[in-house]
Amino acid sequence: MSLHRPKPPLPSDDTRWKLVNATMRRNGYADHALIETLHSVQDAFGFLDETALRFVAASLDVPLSKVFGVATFYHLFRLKPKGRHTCVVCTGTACYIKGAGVLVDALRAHHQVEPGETTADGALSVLTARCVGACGLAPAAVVDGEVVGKLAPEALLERLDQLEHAKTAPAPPPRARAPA
Amino acid sequence: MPGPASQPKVRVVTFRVDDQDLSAREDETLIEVCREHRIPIPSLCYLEGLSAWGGCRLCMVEIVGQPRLAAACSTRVVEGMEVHTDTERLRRYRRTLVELLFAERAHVCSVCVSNGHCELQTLAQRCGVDHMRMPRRAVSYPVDSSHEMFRVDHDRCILCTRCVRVCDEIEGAHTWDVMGRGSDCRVITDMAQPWAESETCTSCGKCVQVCPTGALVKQGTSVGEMVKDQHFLPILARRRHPR
Amino acid sequence: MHLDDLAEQAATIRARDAETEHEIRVCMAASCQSSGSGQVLDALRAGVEPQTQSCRVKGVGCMGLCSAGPLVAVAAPGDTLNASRLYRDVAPTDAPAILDNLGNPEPIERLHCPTDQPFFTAQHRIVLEHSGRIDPDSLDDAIAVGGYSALVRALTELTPAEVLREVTSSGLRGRGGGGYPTGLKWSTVAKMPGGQKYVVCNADEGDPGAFMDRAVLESDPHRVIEGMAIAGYAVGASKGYVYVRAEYPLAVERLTNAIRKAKRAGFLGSQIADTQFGFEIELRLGAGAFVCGEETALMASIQGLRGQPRPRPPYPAEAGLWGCPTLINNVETFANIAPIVREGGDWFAALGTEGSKGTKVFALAGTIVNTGLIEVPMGTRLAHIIEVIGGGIPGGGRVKAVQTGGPSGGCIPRAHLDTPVDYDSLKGLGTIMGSGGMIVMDERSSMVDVARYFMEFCMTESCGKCVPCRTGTQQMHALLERIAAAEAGRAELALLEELCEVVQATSLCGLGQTAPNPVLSTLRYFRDEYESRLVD
Amino acid sequence: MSATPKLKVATAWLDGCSGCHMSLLDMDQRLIELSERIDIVYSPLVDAKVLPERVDVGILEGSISNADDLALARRFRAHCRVLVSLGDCAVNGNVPAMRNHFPLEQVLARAYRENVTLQPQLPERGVPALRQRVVPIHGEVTVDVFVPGCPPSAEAIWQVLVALLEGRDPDPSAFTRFGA
Repeated sequence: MSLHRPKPPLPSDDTRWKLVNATMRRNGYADHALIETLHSVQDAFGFLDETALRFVAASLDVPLSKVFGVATFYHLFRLKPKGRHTCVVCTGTACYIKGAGVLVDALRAHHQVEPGETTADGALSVLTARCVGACGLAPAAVVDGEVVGKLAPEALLERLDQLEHAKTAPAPPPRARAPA
Repeated sequence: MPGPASQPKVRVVTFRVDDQDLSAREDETLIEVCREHRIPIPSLCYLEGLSAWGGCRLCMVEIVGQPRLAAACSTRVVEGMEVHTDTERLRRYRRTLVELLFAERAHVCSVCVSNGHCELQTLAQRCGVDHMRMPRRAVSYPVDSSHEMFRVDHDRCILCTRCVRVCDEIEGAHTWDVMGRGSDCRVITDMAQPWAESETCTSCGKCVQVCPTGALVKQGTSVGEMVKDQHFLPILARRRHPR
Repeated sequence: MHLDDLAEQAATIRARDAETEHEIRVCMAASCQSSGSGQVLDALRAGVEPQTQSCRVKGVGCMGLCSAGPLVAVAAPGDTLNASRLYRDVAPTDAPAILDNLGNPEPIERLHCPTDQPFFTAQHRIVLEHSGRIDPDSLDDAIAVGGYSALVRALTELTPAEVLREVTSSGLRGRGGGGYPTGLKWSTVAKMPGGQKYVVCNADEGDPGAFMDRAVLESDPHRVIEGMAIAGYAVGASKGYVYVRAEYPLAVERLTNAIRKAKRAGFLGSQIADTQFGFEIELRLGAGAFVCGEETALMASIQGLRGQPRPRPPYPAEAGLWGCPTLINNVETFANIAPIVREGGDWFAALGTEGSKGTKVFALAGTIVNTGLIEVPMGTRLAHIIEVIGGGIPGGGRVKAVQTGGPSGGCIPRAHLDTPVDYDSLKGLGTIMGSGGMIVMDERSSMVDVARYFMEFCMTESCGKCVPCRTGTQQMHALLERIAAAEAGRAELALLEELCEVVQATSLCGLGQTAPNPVLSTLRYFRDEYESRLVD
Repeated sequence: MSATPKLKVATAWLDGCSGCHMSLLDMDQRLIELSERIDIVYSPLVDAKVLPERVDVGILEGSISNADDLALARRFRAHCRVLVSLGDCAVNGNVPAMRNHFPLEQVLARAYRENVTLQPQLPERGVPALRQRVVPIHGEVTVDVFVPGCPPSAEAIWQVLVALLEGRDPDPSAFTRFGA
């Protein structure tokens, strides 16, 4: 028995949806491409919102609850937008032994932000990671994609302050809205 | 006028469970055989008619010659195997597992609509759990009473996923799934929205009937009034998936 | 393609390379890149432009001594790492000096990092034999050092059964942690009836403090591809997946690149080396879940599901991906295959100890002078690794314990540092080989705190499927917090031990079954640290 | 019978509804039999106001929710050879512990301000201070026998007392359970 399965229309004319669609097409719209597709949504939009999850679910013919279950199982997937800058503190064993906890405490005290959260002004997202593989540089953090190692808390805070003052990093593009 | 079905060759094996000689088809699991012979093996996630999940670990048994314990729900019988289902060690482990479950969420039996008809509560008594040695985890979840017929109380959920499996395997709706990870897992309908807003739920109520605790219940029931009826399950399972 | 053609191609490349007098190799693996090796490479390239023929600057993979990065090696083409002149902590501004000094018999003193020190000479490199020598993005470089010759030899000169025999006789055991005999695993998959089979490379290196697989993928990706293709030939699989952590973008990039190039050159695809054997490799990215290193969870993740383990049996070898027979090995295991086929199983079996053959790559980290990646024969004494190769504790302090096996392992106290490192000796000490993370701790480290750290890890990484792991790790963590804060009494320590036993015995998968190990091992050797904090 | 000295029993209710004590009284004529074998030396049910130095069996109903509860539980532990947690509140916190889902300030505000129309105010004098979290008895002091139930039946209490009188380990699970 094969029932007709219509492909849903793209949520909007934002060209980034085409990237998402391309990933699904490359995988023959198979249900096992779900994680790949969510990666591609996150690469394109920065996070996974309800519109995107529903679009992916419909395109791959995967139940909504399953898509949501997968999206929330993996720690790398974000359901909320990121801040303008991100700081990922490595909490792997080597970094832990060499004081990753102090870095997290410093961020908490100075920026009033818990790991996994974004500051109220949307400037900074603080995350922790289980080993970024830079154990030789412990304690390390990844600031806007760049690994900085052998960090004292003051050095990390200073580096983050520079980011915000320089305003060089482009803000992530605004999230595309579906046409009303 | 069906002809003789071409049965795949399935051997019958003999083995021993708690000093009782038994025989069964080699594609049967230990728990199936034990239930058939009324050898009590506790379980909260296993339910005849649903796929095995292997999550509650209460059905662990000892198999002579094997260093590790085996979950009876996911272990097939083997010729000559010798199984112990009720040793002092197993009883101790089961007590601890039940304690851990009680301590994980706010299972307050005295004010539960399933009081007196709850598998977790019954099991605690059977295992001799009269208190929890560990403190209760300090979390609470909202109750979703949005559905006009049913209610979900996550504080009473033990994450056995019977609801997820019955919805997927028997009803075919796959409204339920599990979100999150670890102790933060939660059963969800569709995109974790209120149950009433689910686009896929057929309101069939199977999830409520298979739920072992007071997590999924009918609206309008008071303390102790929620009695579950699961007789439909093996019947539907046979109709849906003929062997 | 014949083996001769490939050898000829390799010779041609080597001859072309040999026209260059000096080869300047800049480490472009993740750790050195983090220290700015990219800018060093640019500066050297910019400086070398006018000289063309006499000098070639190339980015290479990991040279091992990560704590001294960025590392730059000056060598003659084809030289090994140890034969090269190595510079440490190189800054872009050092480029002119390095280039000016090329012809000088004496190295630049202030940058020099002698390669005759034990860190380099005491190693035995098989998996890492080409790491730090070749450009991981260059197929030519790989071919020049013999890349894909083992694959072509296997396809054209050996039957699958003969390949199996070599792998079995090598005594190679899985390098992912469990130490299951690789030959046995392969034979099981090979014996399954024909039809679709899969080969999966587990590159979900999740142990905090372990970066061996990452270094191999970043330094010599073709070697892993070659190992997988040989495995596919031996077991009768035509499709492979590499499941790699998304946290390793550089490894993903280089692997993607390598797969594309291998395919274009005919080492992947259909009719490889003009035989009937075809093999495709697809990359699948993880998304941040430690439990996906467990093989059944990994397969669930490849299939687009929540990474939750399922009961075994059936084992993946019988029913794995989409119910088909599936061979799962880790990166380092596959990286050992080409040399085994090349040199023979007996050659490999001559290395190491009775029960543990070959070499093992370790990631040395923690409180130690030489942080980085090393490869030593199985059976090397721990003390030798830490004191001689690792250079001991900075400032001459005393080692208190060495943690191996990550969250599934345990701490080895100073008194046992004389133990040879092999699967069985480590098991006897209450820890495991694991994937090769080795964290050194000095007297300042609190063992209760180490146990608490790993328990927190297991708690947040528990998938939530089975009760003992989901709730047990959470309760054990709470107890460890109370003990660490000197709030717990004797009864709570007893409860902790009871929970360790229950979680170990009843958990569904390896993550849960081994989660109590860090507690049990620190209790075994450092019980006084727990007891001194009890209140009653 | 009278040759053996009577068992000295003390009881108290902490944060509970006194239902467990009512269940104790539900023993009907067995109370007479009991009175020949035990002496209630301290209890809300009798006049004695001083906890004797040496008590054989202490029975506590209710959970530990305020400073007075804790003090009394500690006194019972110090004076009683065998300490019995009677009923679900004592054994696992039961209904009183449901307030643990909320911060204490919210609980007080709800009870004494939001739901009060006439002169809403927090009581400060003459009442013991509430503790941040409600815990079962064994959350603070060591307990020897646990009798779950809400309330445990008179039969269950009888069986436990008889076992203690006869010097046996009671097996409450044979007669009662959580929520019974």
